[in-house]
This record gives sequence, C-alpha cells and structure tokens, in this order.
Amino acid sequence: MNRPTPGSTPPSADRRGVLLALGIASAALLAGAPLSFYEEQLPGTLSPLYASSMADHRAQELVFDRLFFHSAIDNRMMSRLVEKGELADGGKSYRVTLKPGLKWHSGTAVTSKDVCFTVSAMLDPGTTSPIAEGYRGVLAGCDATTPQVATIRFTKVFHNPQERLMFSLLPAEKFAGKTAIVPDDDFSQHPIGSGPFKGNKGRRGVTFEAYANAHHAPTIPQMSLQEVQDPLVQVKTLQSNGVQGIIAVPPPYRPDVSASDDLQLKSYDLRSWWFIGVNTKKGALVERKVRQALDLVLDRSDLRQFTVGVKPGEQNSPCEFISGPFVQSSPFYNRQVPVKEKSDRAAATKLLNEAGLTQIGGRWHYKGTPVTLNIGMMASLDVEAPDLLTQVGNQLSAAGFDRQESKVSADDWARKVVTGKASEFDLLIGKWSFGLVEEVNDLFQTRSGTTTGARNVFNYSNSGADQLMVEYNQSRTDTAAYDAYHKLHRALAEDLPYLFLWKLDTKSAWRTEVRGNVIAPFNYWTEVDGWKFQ
Amino acid sequence: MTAWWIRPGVRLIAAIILPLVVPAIITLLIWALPGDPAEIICPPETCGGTAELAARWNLDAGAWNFFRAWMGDAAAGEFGRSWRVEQGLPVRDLLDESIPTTLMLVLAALVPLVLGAVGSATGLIPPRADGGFHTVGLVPAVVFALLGAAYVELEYGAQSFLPGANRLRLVLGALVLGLADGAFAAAVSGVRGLFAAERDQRYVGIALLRGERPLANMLPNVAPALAGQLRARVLHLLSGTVVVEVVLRINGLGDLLWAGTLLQDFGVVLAAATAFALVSAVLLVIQALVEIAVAMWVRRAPTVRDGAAASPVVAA
Amino acid sequence: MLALGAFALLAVAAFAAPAHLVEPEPSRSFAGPLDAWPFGADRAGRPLLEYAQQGARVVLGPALVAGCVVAASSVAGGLLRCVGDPRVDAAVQGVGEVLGALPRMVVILVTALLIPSTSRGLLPLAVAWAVLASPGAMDEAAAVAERLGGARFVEALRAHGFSWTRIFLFHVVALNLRPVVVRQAAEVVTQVTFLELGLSYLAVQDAQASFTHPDSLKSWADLLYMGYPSIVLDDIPTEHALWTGLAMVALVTAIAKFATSAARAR
Amino acid sequence: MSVLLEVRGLGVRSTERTLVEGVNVTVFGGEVTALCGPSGSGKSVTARAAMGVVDVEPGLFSGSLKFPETGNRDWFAGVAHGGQRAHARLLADTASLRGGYLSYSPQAASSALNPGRTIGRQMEMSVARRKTAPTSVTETIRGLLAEVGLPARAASALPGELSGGQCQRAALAVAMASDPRVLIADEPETGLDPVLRRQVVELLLDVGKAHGCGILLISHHEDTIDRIAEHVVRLRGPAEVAA
Repeated sequence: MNRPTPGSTPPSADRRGVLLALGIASAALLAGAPLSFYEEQLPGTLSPLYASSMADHRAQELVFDRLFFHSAIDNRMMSRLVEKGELADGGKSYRVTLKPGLKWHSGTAVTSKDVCFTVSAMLDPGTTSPIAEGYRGVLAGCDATTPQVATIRFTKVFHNPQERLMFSLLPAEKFAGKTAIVPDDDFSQHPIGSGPFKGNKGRRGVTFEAYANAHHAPTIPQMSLQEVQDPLVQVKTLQSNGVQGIIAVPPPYRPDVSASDDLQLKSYDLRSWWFIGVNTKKGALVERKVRQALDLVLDRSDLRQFTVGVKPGEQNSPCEFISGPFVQSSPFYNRQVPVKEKSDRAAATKLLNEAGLTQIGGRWHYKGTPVTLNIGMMASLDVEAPDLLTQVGNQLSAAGFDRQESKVSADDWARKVVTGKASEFDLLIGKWSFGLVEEVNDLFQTRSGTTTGARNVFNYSNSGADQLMVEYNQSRTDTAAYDAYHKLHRALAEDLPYLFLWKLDTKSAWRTEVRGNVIAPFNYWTEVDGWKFQ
Repeated sequence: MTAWWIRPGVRLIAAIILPLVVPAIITLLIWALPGDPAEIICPPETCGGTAELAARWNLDAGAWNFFRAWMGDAAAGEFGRSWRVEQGLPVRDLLDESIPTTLMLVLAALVPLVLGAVGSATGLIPPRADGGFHTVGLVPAVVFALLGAAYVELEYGAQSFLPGANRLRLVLGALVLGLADGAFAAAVSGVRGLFAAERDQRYVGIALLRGERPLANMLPNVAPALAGQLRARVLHLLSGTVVVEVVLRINGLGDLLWAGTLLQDFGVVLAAATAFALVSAVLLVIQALVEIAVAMWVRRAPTVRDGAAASPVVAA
Repeated sequence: MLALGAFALLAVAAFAAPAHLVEPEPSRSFAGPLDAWPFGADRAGRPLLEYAQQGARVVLGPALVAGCVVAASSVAGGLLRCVGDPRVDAAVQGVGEVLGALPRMVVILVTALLIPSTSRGLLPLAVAWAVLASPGAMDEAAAVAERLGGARFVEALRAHGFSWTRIFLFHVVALNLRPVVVRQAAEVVTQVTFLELGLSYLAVQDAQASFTHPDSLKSWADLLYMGYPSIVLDDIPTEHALWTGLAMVALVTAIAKFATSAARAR
Repeated sequence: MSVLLEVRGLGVRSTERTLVEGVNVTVFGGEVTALCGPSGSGKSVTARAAMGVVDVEPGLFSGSLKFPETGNRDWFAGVAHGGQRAHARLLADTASLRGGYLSYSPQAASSALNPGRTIGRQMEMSVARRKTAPTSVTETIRGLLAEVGLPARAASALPGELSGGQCQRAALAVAMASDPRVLIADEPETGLDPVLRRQVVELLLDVGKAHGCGILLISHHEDTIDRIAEHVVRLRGPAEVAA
C-alpha cells in the first residue's frame, strides 16, 4: 500500500483504498444520468389504494395526483386538478370542475368519469383496501354531470370537506369499468396516473419518467429509486456521487453528511413520535401507579444518548422529548404537560410501594410473584435507534424488573399489534406517524369493530378519554379541536397507556447539485415540479 | 449382491416424487400456521376484505383444493400473481428471470470447484495446499458477500443494476459461493479422498505393471461416487444461493425464496421451492443416468460364443 | 486434546453467558481489546466478550444436537449395511434419496416459518439441517461398511466367536466407522454454525427479528455486523469486533477439524 | 536358447534400508526362472524393477536391464541415483514393453483385476497391445479362455462374478492375450488350496511354454520351484546367492 503524501489525502483515506477510489472514478461517468436516490426499502406497490408503508406513499406521490392536498410551503389546501370546487346540497355534496387539458400518462384525457370511478372503486366492497374502507364512512357516491364536472356525495356534512377528498385519482379506462380493485393487479407494478412522472416498478428499483402535462412541468427528466438497507453504504455512495439523494439518514451518520461540502441535510417532517405501549390489562400494569412508576424509571436522556447518539445538552438535537401523543410543533400538543427527561428512582419506588408491589432480593414482586416484563419492539426501529430494545430492558432491569426482549417483524406488527392481538407482551416499543390528518382517536378510543380504536395496541379503554375524543370529533372550529386534544394529552400523560418517548427527526441528504428541493411533510414529493438537478 | 439397477431406480423414483412432495409440504404448512391463510398473506392492515381475497387466491376451499388447483395451474406453466413480493407481477415472470440467473450463478460457482476437483484428482494440486483452502473456507459466505455488495454499490451507485454491474454481481457471487463456507476445500479434499482410496486398490498398481494408465482404470469405477459428490456439491451451492443472492442482491431463486418467506407470499414460496425441487430432481436423474451409463459401460464385453448360452458365470 | 480443551473453553463460555448484556458504560465506547476486557467493547461500552459468550450459547447446544443426530444416523447407516438385507437397503436409500434431495435452505426457511415467533430458536433448524444431512452420512458410512465386507465381515467375526454387541459396537462402530462418523458430525457442527451466522446476519441486516435466537441474546453475526464497516470506514473503530467474530467461527471449525483428525489417528 | 531378459547387479534402496543389492536375473525363452526367498527379501522389488517400475525413494543405485531380443539398450542407463524424475522417465520409456513384450500375472487375482471391466474387455485391451493384430479378436479370446480352462461366456463376466480359482485363470488369460515374450508370474499359488495351487501352476507352465515365453516365477514354495524351474535365483535380503 502506498504511503499517502503529506497534506494531500488524510491518511485515513488510504485504508478505504480501492473501494472508494473506484466509486469516485465511476461517478465521473454518471453525468447526464437520471436523478437517483436511495430508500431503505422499495415501495411494495404503486397502487394508491394499497399503500401501507411510507415508501409506498412517497413513490405514489410522484405518479398520482391527489384531488386535494396541503401545500408544502404554506399548508394551504390546494388542487392541481380542480379548477373550481364548491359545496352543494347543503354541504352534503361537493361539486368539482376539472381543469381543461389534463391527461393520463396513457395520453387520454382526465374527465369527471375518472373522479366518479375512483369514488365507486373505493365504495365497492370487492376493493379489499383498508384505505378505501376508511372512505366508505365518508363518501356516499358520485355523479359525473359533464365531462368536466363531478358531484361527490358525502355520508354527512363535514366542516372540512376538502380534507375528505385527498385521495389519489385513478384512471377508469385502465380498469375497463371494473370497480373492484385488487392488490395483485398489474396496476401495482405499472400504474397509469396523472402525476408529474410515469412510474415503473421492477424487482430492484422504480424508474420515473417525466410526463409533461397541463398541470405538471417537471424539469428533471428522469428519476430512479433504489433500495439499500445499509445506511453506511447509502452515505458512502452519496458522497462518491453514485446517487444524489438519501431519503432518510439515521442519526449516527448525520455528522458525516453535514461535514461534507457537497451534501445538504434537509428536514423531512414525518410528524412521527415514539412510544412504549403499556398493556393496561395485564398483571401489575393494571395499576396506574405502576405505569407512572415505569415512566419515572425510564431515563429518556440516557436512552437517547446510547441509541440515537444525542449527547446531553446538545443543541439542535434531532430528537425532541414529548409528554403526549403529538409532536411539539403541533397545535394539538399541550405544552403545560412537562416532559420527563431523567429518571427518578426514588419517586418510582414510592409509587410502586403504594401500588402494593414489594421488593424482594432487589426484584419487584406483585401479589407474591416477581414481575417479568415481556418487551417487544417494532424491528425496523433498530435502524434509527440501534439497540433501543436492549437499553430499555437494561433500565428496567436496573430498577428491579425482570424482562424478556423480542423484536416484532413489520408483518406481525400489522397483523397482531395494530389489531390489538399481541396480549402476550407487557410493553411494546413503536413509532406512530400521522397520516394526512393529525388524529389520534384510532390509537386511544375504546375498540369497537373497525369503527373506533382501530389501531389501539393493547385495547386501552378509558371512558374519560373516549369522551374527549368524541368532543374532538364533534368540534366545528379549530380552537375547539385543539382544546379537546389538549385535554386528551393531559389525561393520557396521567393515565399512561403509552409511555411517550420522543419525536425523532427524519433527515434526508441531497447533493448540492440538486436545487429547489422543497420536501413536503409526509408525502415528500408534492413539490417535485420545482426541483432542479444540475 | 444388490442388483445394480436398484440404486439408480430408486433415484429416478425419488426424482419424480420430489416436485410433488415439496409443494404438498408447503401447502400443508400454510394451513398449519396459526390463523387464516389469507390473513397471513395480506394482513388486514394492508388488505381489507379477507374473505374476497381468500376466494380470489383459492384459499377458501381447504388445503387439498388449493394444492390441486395450484398443481394444475403449475403444470400449465401458470403460477398466478405475486401477492406480496412483487405485488401484481405474474410469478411466472419472476421465475423466468430467477431460474436462469441462479443456474448461471451455480454453474459459474461450479467452475472453480470442478477445476479444484480435477486438480486434486490428477495430483496437480498437492495435498499440502488443502490447509490453505480450509483457511479460506473458514470465512463465512455472508462476510465475503457483504464486502462484494459494498464494492458493487460504491463502484456503480445508482447504476448498480445495469447489465455490467449485474455481471459483476454474478461473478462475485460465484466466487463467494465457490470459495466460502468451505465449499472449495470440501470439493478438493472430497475428490482427493475418493481418488486416494481408489488408488490404494490393488488393481490400479497392477494395471501399471500391465502398461495401462491408472486413471483410465479408475475413472469408470469412481464415476458413480463422483456423480454423487457432484450432486452434493451442487445442492450445497444451491442452498448457499439464498444468502449470497440476498446479500449481493442478485435476482435469483434464492433471493425470491427469502423474500417470499419473509413476506409470507406463499405463491412465490411455492413456485420458488418447487423450482429448487425440480433442479434437485434433475440432479437426481443425472446421477441415476451416470450410474446406468457406468453400469452399461462396465458390462461391455466382446461377444464370444462356445455354443453354450451366453449367461453370466455365477461364482463357483 | 487440543480440541477437547477448546471445546471445554467454548462450553464454559456458553454456560457462563449472561442472559442480558451488562449496562452500558459510555466511557468505554469502542474500547480496544487492550484497553478493556478481552476482545474490547461495543459502541455503548459493553464487553464484546459477552457477545462472544452469548453467541456460543446460541450455537453450541443446537450444533451439538445436530452433530449427534448425524452421528447416530451415520452409525445406523453403517450397521444396516452390515445386516445386508437388500430390501432394507432399498428402503433406506429411498427415504434418504427424497430427504437428501430436498433443497436444504428451502426446508430451513419453511421450518423457520412454521415456528411461532415466541419459541424461535436454532434447535429446530439445526435438527432439520441434521436430518437433511443424514442420508449423505448414512451413505458414506454404508460405503465404509461395504468396503469392510458388509455382512461377510460380520459373519467372519461371528465365526471367531465374538458376540453381536461386541461385533457391532466395537469392531464395526468403534474400530471402523469411527473416523467417518466423527467427521460427518464435525462437518454438521460447522455447517450449523455457518447457518446460524448466515440467518442471523440477514436478520440483523434487514432489522428483522432473528430466526435463530431470542432478541435479548447477541449472536456472532452481531459481531461481524458491528465490525464490517471498519473495513470501509475509518471513523468506526470496530475491527476488533470483526476479528472476534471471525475468531469464534474459526474456533468452532478448528475444533471440528481437530476432532476429525483425532478420530482418524487413533 | 535365447536370452529374453537380463538384470545385472541390481541395487535398490529405500529411505530405511537397502532392499536388494547385486541381484542378477536372466530369463530364457521357453524356460522358467524362479525368483525365490523369504518375505521381505526383495522378490517383488526385483520383479518390478525388471519391468521398469521402481517406486521407492531414493530407489535404483546400481544395475543394468536389457531385453536382448529388442536390442542392446541398457534401460537402467542414467537412472541410478537419478531420483524420482529418472524413475518416472524409466516408467514412461518402458511403458510400451509392459503388457506387450513383458506380461504380468498377479497373485490373488480376484483383487488384482479391475472390478469395473469384464474379463473379455480386459483381454480385448490386452490383445490390442500385440504388435500384429490377430485376424479375429473374439476367436483369439475364445481360444485363450479355452486354454486356461474357462468357458467362453466368462468373457462377459465381471471379476466379482468369478470364483478365486476362476479369477486366477482369467488373470493368466489376460496376461497371455498380449502374446508376450516374458511372462512374470507373481506367486500364482497365493490364496489357493493345495489342489488348485498345483493346477494353476501347471496351467501357467503349459500355457507359457506353448507360447514360447520365458517365465519369471516368483514363489516361496520350494516344491513348486524344484519341480518346474530351470533356473533359480534365491534372495536372502540384501545379499544374493545364485544356484
């Protein structure tokens, strides 16, 4: 191996050796190549009705237009498809007039028939989509009056009707009039949309080709999405210009990115927060005081340091503690409820004793038997906060609780945890991302069929909290809605069906050659028309 | 003495049974798993309307009906659509891409093994080299594969799935498969052991005294054992493809099987596993054919008549 | 002797493995093998020794069980050939043929699927692997018995007046089958180790729950995963984790190799 | 009486000891030369060296080997002290003689015949090594089988399908099929019962003499030697005494 000449490359570069040198050499060949970026996983489907992961939502935003959407710049409700929208039928219908000249990627015109087809597809029980199922309680039908005008009927009067119409538009012609849309349709791989890009999914990536339209004029001709799980490889390839962007950079790798002049770290607001769900139906955890004690036992500051890597007192930390089920920047967040950063063992011990637990040989016993906590964690969290599961276990063990730890796969999470069937666990570490609407009712409301509490992890039930959520539902003004959720925040912070941990920033990294890259919350690519590459 | 045709015969029968047994076991498994099969495949979080999906995927009329329908379709080359791995893509398309890739990978990995085997059989590779091979074989395939994957990604970046990069993946995959996890060492020492044992047989030394070449004398006698070793090696390589293809992201059968298993996309698992079983069955057939061919070859004799019926002489 | 010693070391390490890693000690983050404990520490300052021990605990038991299964079937294969009944031979071969031809990784993955997530472990996978490896082992042992003379060898010893037990256990198994039985068992022990490593690694890489061990335990794959970035990146000083992981694998392989040569030599 | 094979002053050494030293062997056409001596006295080493095969190290250190009917060449010239490479060259040079001019009939023939070839096929290959091809190969084989007392159908049998005595006859037939000038018979009596032993040796003598071969008989059965050998070479370890 050659000795590095002093002052040229740092000696450390020497060891990276051939790998990086070759990477950089080949990057020179990439001029004129499409804009490429990495995700941790590829979208499972490009069919909007079957989106289940964030990768799905993001990729679909490039291919489809949603009828209405929030601007990423000023959060205003907007539409690229609708020229004019008005309430009709005393607020029970909404009449939309489409802009002229809109085309599908197949070249045919977007008409009011497509709007009504999308509504009918979602209402068809043969469409086995949970997203469609959600709309079945909102939408009642649709009439295409003229090729440009469609009237969409609601099941009841809503105070924010446009927010109920944020679905992606589907092309009627592609389905030949069949409104039952199934997940394993070819549409999932090779969809036809009206969005800025024509999408094509393969086994190793998705390609997007710009499609000039009356309502879209993307300046980037081609994009390519690939999957790399190892964040290390992602960052290194970005540095060598092998790709131009990474959707999510885990905290440990961020210093490496910000140190580079060629790269920019950009915030991607996912409005997601981390929690430890507590099984309020099991053993000692039935006691509210025990839950409060656990909340005091956790040292969030240490957890954050040892997993995410945030040092105590660090400025601009990517990880912000929360005391309730909202992120701090949300208007729903109740700032009156303080966060607990450090543990308070003495207070916890006092609470546990009050709850009737006794400490024998250093271990806590409930009704004569030692308390063993079975802790599960959504497996994918390991990427962003490596080792979190073990660290939580460590803290509980140090406080006198025996524990078992296991990771829960994404499928098991969807199948068992979200549906409230994971009763074998005492604690479940998870992450919640708000969708288009910042609502938490599904998480905390008493479960009844599919209508309420559909994502209530341990089937938590509290009539007081239920009442506050009904209050939120019935609110007609923003202030009333904020007020209801502020009260809910406080109630939950006391009853603790979840121990609320933190909001962990998601950061993207892009090369500086990529400009004008406004990243929309949640859907990411909403403003892609304004992105430039070169 | 057992009649010579029994062993190849049993192998041929096993080759026929195998592609039936594998999908049957997997079908049973689908029903053995706790929970509704349709719900396992697509959790309610992702798909509502489980009953509709069950009917669509033939999962509503019991294991036997499902198996019958699947076998019938498979016999016609129709494997349905992927439910989770590549949602909506015909499984047939996935197989069409994966089978040639995996076969290419295994054949390429077989090249160093065969060269090593020939080298050790002919004595070109001295026994003292075995230690070195064993040391290389100590390194687990995952480690080699990982370095290869990082190398391809850094070298090609976003272009890492263009044909050039894919060829490099295949070459690296073949090297990893052929060298790591002791594959090469096992091939070399296995064949060496086989030939050494045969060389110790008296007839080989005597053949030398008759002016004949020992190798020509040994070859037909070790051929069935060699075919057995070859089959074992190929099976070992096939098993290894799962790890190597997943890590190096090669679009092969192993990768398909892993993805199908993780996502419980049984349509894909069934097809990929059956494809593996078919390859395995073909190997069995090849071994049986080699055995039959050798048995025929061994029995070649000039036709010499002395008036009596030409039946084999039984030991007196 | 060396093999026995190394094995005992590994067994003691596995037996003494803590059920959970100790509390983090940030001051010892990435401490090298010379700074703290043998093998050094991880990012949170926990000793890699515990990783190695837990890895041994994950692998050792199941690998040994798998080795025993293969050894037993290997012995059975050899003895059956000595009995010399062609029908038994054909039946054994038939079952073996189907089992042996099943693509191993397919069976392993399918077995992994079948096990409920609460009782995940290497043992069922190791046993499945051993069962699949058995036909090959039986075949080889049978070939050795065949070379001895099979049924004729037994008859000859009977003629010398030895008892059945002595013929089968001593003359056939202990004297003649021993090298092949030990080698087959040792091979399967290493294969199971590699299998665990591969599966665990894929799980760690995919941020999935492991198929082979409870998530509170660390496997040697965790060491490799922790260590490999050090090859590409300098600011992650984890070479010692990589070397520790590789050393553990090498130790198992070396034990297997020593055991094989010891069985052959005596 | 023509001299067919002549070994003079043969000396072969292994790493541990001297195997043979100063051994002289001459084989005459139509006569039997016996090579006898106790186990380990170097009978096999001498016979193998006479066929150009030296497979011990350091190997040949003295001697000459001539086949006067093929010319006056000393095949050992330049081989002594030449090591492995010289032995390999000697082996290659003499390959055309073995199985042609020289033929070898092994002891314990059932394990010496290739188990993967029929007797007929082995004879066929042997016949193919003749200088002049016979008009009918199958006829020749039939004739030879008849000479050694085997039925013609033995041609299609594998060695494993014959009895010990039959194998010994078959091996002789294979050895004779190349129509050799010198037949080297290595303890043909080993492993056979006394009656069979006598039969086999008589057969060897008859067949060999009928074809005009010189026979080099390796044996430690004194009675056999006394009965049939015209010339006897006795080996007693490294030293040799000619009678």
